[in-house]
Amino acid sequence: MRRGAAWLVLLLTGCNSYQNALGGDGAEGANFVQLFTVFMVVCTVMYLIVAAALVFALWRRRRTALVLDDRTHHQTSRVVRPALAAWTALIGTGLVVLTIASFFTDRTNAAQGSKPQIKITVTANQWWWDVQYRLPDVSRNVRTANEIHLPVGIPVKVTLKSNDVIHSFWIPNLAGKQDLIPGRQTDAQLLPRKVGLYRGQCAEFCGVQHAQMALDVMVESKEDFLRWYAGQLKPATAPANSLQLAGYRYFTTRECSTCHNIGGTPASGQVAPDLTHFASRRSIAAGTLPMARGNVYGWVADPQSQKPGNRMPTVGLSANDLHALVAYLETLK
Amino acid sequence: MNAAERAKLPPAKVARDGPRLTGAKLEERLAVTWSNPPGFIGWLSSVDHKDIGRRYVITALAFLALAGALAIVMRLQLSKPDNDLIGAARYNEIFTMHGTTMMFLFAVPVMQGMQIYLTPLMLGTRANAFPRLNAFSYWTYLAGGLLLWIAFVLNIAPDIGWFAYPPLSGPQYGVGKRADIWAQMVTFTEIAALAGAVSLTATILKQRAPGMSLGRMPIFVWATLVTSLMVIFSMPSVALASGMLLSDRLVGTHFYNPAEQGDALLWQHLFWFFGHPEVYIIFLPATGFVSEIVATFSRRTIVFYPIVVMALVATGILAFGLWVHHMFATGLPRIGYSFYTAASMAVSIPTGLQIFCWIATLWEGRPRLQVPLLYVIGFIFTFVIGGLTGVMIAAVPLDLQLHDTYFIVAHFHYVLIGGAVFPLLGAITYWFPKATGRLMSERLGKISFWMIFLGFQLAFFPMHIAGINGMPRRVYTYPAGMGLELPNLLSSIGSVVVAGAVLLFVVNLIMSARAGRVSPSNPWDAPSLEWAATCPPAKYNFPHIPIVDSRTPLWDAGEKMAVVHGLRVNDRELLLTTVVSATPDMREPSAEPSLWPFIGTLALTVMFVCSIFSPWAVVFGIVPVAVALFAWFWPKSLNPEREPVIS
Amino acid sequence: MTEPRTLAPSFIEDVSTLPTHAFSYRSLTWWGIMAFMVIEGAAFAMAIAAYFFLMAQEQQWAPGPWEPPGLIAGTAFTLVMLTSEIPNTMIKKAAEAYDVPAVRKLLPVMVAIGLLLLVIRGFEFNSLHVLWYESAYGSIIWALLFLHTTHIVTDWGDTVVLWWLMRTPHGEDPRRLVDTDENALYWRFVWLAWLPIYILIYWLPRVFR
Amino acid sequence: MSLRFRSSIAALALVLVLVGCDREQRQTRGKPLAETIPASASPDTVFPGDANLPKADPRAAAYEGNAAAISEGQRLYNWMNCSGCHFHGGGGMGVALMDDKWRYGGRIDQIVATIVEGRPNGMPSFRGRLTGQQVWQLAAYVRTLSGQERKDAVSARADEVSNTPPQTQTKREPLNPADSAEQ
Repeated sequence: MRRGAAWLVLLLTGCNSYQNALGGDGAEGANFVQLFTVFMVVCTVMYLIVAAALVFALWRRRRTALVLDDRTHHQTSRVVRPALAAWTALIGTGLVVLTIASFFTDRTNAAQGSKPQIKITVTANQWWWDVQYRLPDVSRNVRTANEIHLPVGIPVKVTLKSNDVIHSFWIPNLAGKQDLIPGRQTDAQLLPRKVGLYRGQCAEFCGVQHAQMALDVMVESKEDFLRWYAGQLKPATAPANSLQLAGYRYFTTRECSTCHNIGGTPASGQVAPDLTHFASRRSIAAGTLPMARGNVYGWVADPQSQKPGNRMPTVGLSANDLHALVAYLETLK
Repeated sequence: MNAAERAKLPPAKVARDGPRLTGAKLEERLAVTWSNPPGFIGWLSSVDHKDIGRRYVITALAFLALAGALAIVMRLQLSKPDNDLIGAARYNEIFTMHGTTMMFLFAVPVMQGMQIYLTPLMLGTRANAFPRLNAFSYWTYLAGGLLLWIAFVLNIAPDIGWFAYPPLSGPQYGVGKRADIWAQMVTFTEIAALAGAVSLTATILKQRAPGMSLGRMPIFVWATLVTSLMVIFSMPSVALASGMLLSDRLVGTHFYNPAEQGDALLWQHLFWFFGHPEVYIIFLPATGFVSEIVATFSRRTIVFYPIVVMALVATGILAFGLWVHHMFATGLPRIGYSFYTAASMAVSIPTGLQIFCWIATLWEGRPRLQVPLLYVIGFIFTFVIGGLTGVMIAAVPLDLQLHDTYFIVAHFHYVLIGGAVFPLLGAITYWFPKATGRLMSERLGKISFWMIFLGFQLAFFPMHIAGINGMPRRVYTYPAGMGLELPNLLSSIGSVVVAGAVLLFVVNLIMSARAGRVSPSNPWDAPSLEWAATCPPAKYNFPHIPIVDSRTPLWDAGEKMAVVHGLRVNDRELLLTTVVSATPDMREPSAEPSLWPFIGTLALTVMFVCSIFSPWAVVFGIVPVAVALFAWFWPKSLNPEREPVIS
Repeated sequence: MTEPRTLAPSFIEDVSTLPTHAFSYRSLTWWGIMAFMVIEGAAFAMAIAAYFFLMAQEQQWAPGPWEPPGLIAGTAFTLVMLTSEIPNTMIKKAAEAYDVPAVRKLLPVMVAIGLLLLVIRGFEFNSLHVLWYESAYGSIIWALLFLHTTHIVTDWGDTVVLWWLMRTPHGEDPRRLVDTDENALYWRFVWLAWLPIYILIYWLPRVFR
Repeated sequence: MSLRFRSSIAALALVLVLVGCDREQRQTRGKPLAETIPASASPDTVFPGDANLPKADPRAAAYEGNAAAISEGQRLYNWMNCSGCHFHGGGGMGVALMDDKWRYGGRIDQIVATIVEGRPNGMPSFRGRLTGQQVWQLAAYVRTLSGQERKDAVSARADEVSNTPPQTQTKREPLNPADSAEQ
């Protein structure tokens, strides 16, 4: 009773659409919703049976004598034995049904990734995601960070790797999670069914900033996806005014380029997120902040106050350098 | 006369010319024989299972309070999105401390403490087997707990989560000595648990009252036997795993280094091979409490005793075949998962049968709704939810979504608090008069029961929803607008209610211990042997060892209690019986109080703490440990006294 | 709440004629020793499982540049261990026959054998042809050997103290003969546990090369 | 209870205070010290074997023997591809860092100067490419390669192919005479 009411109230008031296991916006996610419903029904029935039996057992003799009857405390009435048989049969049947349902759902999930049309490698780092689209033609590979674009209705194979510790790749709306384990390679299959914006998040504790290791997932129509992909293939926008130029100079010659790469410029660091199309993304620092001028200022000026312990040092930029850098970064659409 | 000649004599001819004692005179002599040495040294030397058990329970409750306080801090941090009450690093330390303390320093030890206290009383014996080992078990546990909490105070607490997955806990990413402190704490507590389990197993197999065949043992004792065997089989696994982690961190071995063909998953296999049984090591004693309480408060024997016992044994065995269900997301071969899904679901059969037997017992009996039974009812209502969510996450497709989210956090709190802490609180209320001679206040007991029961639902039910709404576990903050605000706020409010209820329970404990109603020796009219002893029990437990001929000796005893006579009174002599049928077999002296177990623990502590810093500490540190152990085992001086006997 | 039933004792059985010591499973300490053997056996079993787990990570075993361990020291150790069962059995039999002088004579033999084994063990570590920090293979080989060495050391220490104890008047106490009996039992566990480890350390790296 | 409790606290506290708990303090923002490059340590003041050393830099204390700083340094050592030339301290194209020969001084501030300024025959300058804090962290790690740092602050190994003995076991190499004179 309390259980059901709580479910209702909380599900209705507390539902979000873009990071929700009951979203069911991908093939595996939808299978989850179905199987979860089956389990919920069976489990609720079982729970109600137990609760009713307990209440009835307590209520049955609540007013009878309070003195121990020495003669009867070993005897068992006739209904108990059949009840035990029925109960055992019920649990047994329930479990067999659930096991079979689970097994076939798992088989369906496994089969659905057999013919992927897009291959992506996602490499986890403390605490961001490196995303690389792999094509047979290597020159058309695209590298981005903390953001995945997917065309709707097309099966995708995601190869998962880790550069440091164990992480877990989880986009609840689309599919279940899969760990990224250093020294091992794991796979996830995604088949998005609905256009929309979803959010993924690291689900295995991976160190101090585990909480802020998110991933934006855009499921788009095929045309939108191809347009985005074409945009990503282009090198970075060249600086257009002197302020942007100053930012470009600072970026490519100073601390930034030691770690970051910007395609088409001398900045070629490989250990931090690729920033070639930085300004086109939805968020900064693996979902820590939404993409906005103020946030870019805050992040570049002092990343350690925004996401304490992350790997980007606070450089101590002068005001001029900061203005210039932000101006340049904002051009990287 | 040398040993060979003496042994060839028929035993009955051994000279006995002591006085035959009975009544008050006997009790006086026994009290002298079984008392501790005076003063603080005597306190440290105690090997009395009741002292050890009580210390275990009180220490574990203190750790519960500490870890509970950390839980409140975490709930405050999570009560609203983007909160900055405590920072990320501190939060990670706190959840690690909370989980580690609850699992290793509260749940397992508190159950073992209850078992150590109750088992010899339930079996009708005067002490447990290997009492010094038992004392050593407690000191080692205390040392492990202090190590962890002193580290926390000194700001070098572990921050790697309670299951410490490498590489995060390995040499490169587990910076400093934090992970080493965690791993050494595990070593301490696991030595303590193993020592306690060995003692309990031998006690149960060899020291039962005459006539208490295996089929007549109280169900709690069965649960204790199964649990102790599970400890014996599972703990070596985590000992090995944490030993390998320490050596990776200290001397650069490569067990968990993939670059040198080690494997991070090796840890997960070894850890969960221990970690899953550990859950049942916590849960099975709780089902033992439930069976005892249900029988007493329904005033009838448990319905289908053999089924309940078989269920305990089956759960104990199945528990070793489930560990992979903690690793469904690691990408192991999919086909193997089906086996673990089936095995995990199969565990619900013995548990379901136990629940049936309890409800059937209530149905057959005449339930008295006193506080211990209220906790049992709360347990069934709560635990079954946890059990059913457990069935859900046994299914691979469901687990891949729900694993490592707040759904799991909700699940294991339903199982561990609903399934183990509720029965524990009931059991404490139930056996409190046995330990103190006074009854706990029924009124305060009822208030705290309702607060904890309702507060618990408020705190943990919304976590299911938070998990489904995409909240991973172990996050120190979450963004607004994801549907997480309300569930988290409710959880935080609920956690404060639970904390208040636990506080009220402790107040009740303290007030009742001082000024509660004085208890008769069998206040609940219970059937098992511990209630044949006085409240609180004398140091020697029973003036005469009882003879048993049913599962409910006190209900069936009639006017007189059948007992044996002929045990020594000037020596701590125990009656050993045969393993299956419990026929009297031998008399053996039990160990005297000794300071050496305590000194042994001190030596061990020095060795373990120093071995965090240098491998040579193992080599040099073992010497004082060995000296302490040999002094501990050295027999007391030969006793030329004649043999006075009881009765 | 019923009144406490005061149960007066009714004396049914006299246990004063029961023995105060017995060998094997009748003894309480025997159960303790068995439990510890199970604990240590489980630890060995897990270490062996870890060995096979790590072995599965490699193409060949012993991997890479490492030669399999040299056979001489390990085989000598195994032979001495197997031989040690002769005096061990003699001690066990003597203890069960209450033959204290024989036990006093034989225990130093076991002490000497233990010492010899520890010396050979030193050479074994030297003949592994791999160091523990060189690869996971080296780590697990060293771990197995180290784990087993701790058992040799503890049982040797135990035997030394037992020898000392048996030379005192305590040796006349039949309960100490039970201790001797159980010490001999434990030694059987130590050498039985060694046999699979010997094969894992010295032979599998040759077979799967 | 109280005595036992107090004595264990005292014993443990002693051990832990001796190793220094601030040794694990994470400084994420390089405060409160100003993170600039030591002015005194420009190339013309440091000569091979020169006894004319400047005073030790006060910032050294915040990094030497600090587990968090050394760990960050270890990561940067790989990120900056130091191992490309120096390998894991054994040397190759670049000089060996595991031995006792320090051409430009083995004190932490001297190593900082070397990293910042670069040195002839191939060692590039990282001035402006790393923040001051990063350089100090890197230098703290470099010192562990020859066993200069306290063993309880270093990690035995990294999660990588290793052909050197564990760093917790590295023998402490003496610094060259000029430096030892200073100490």
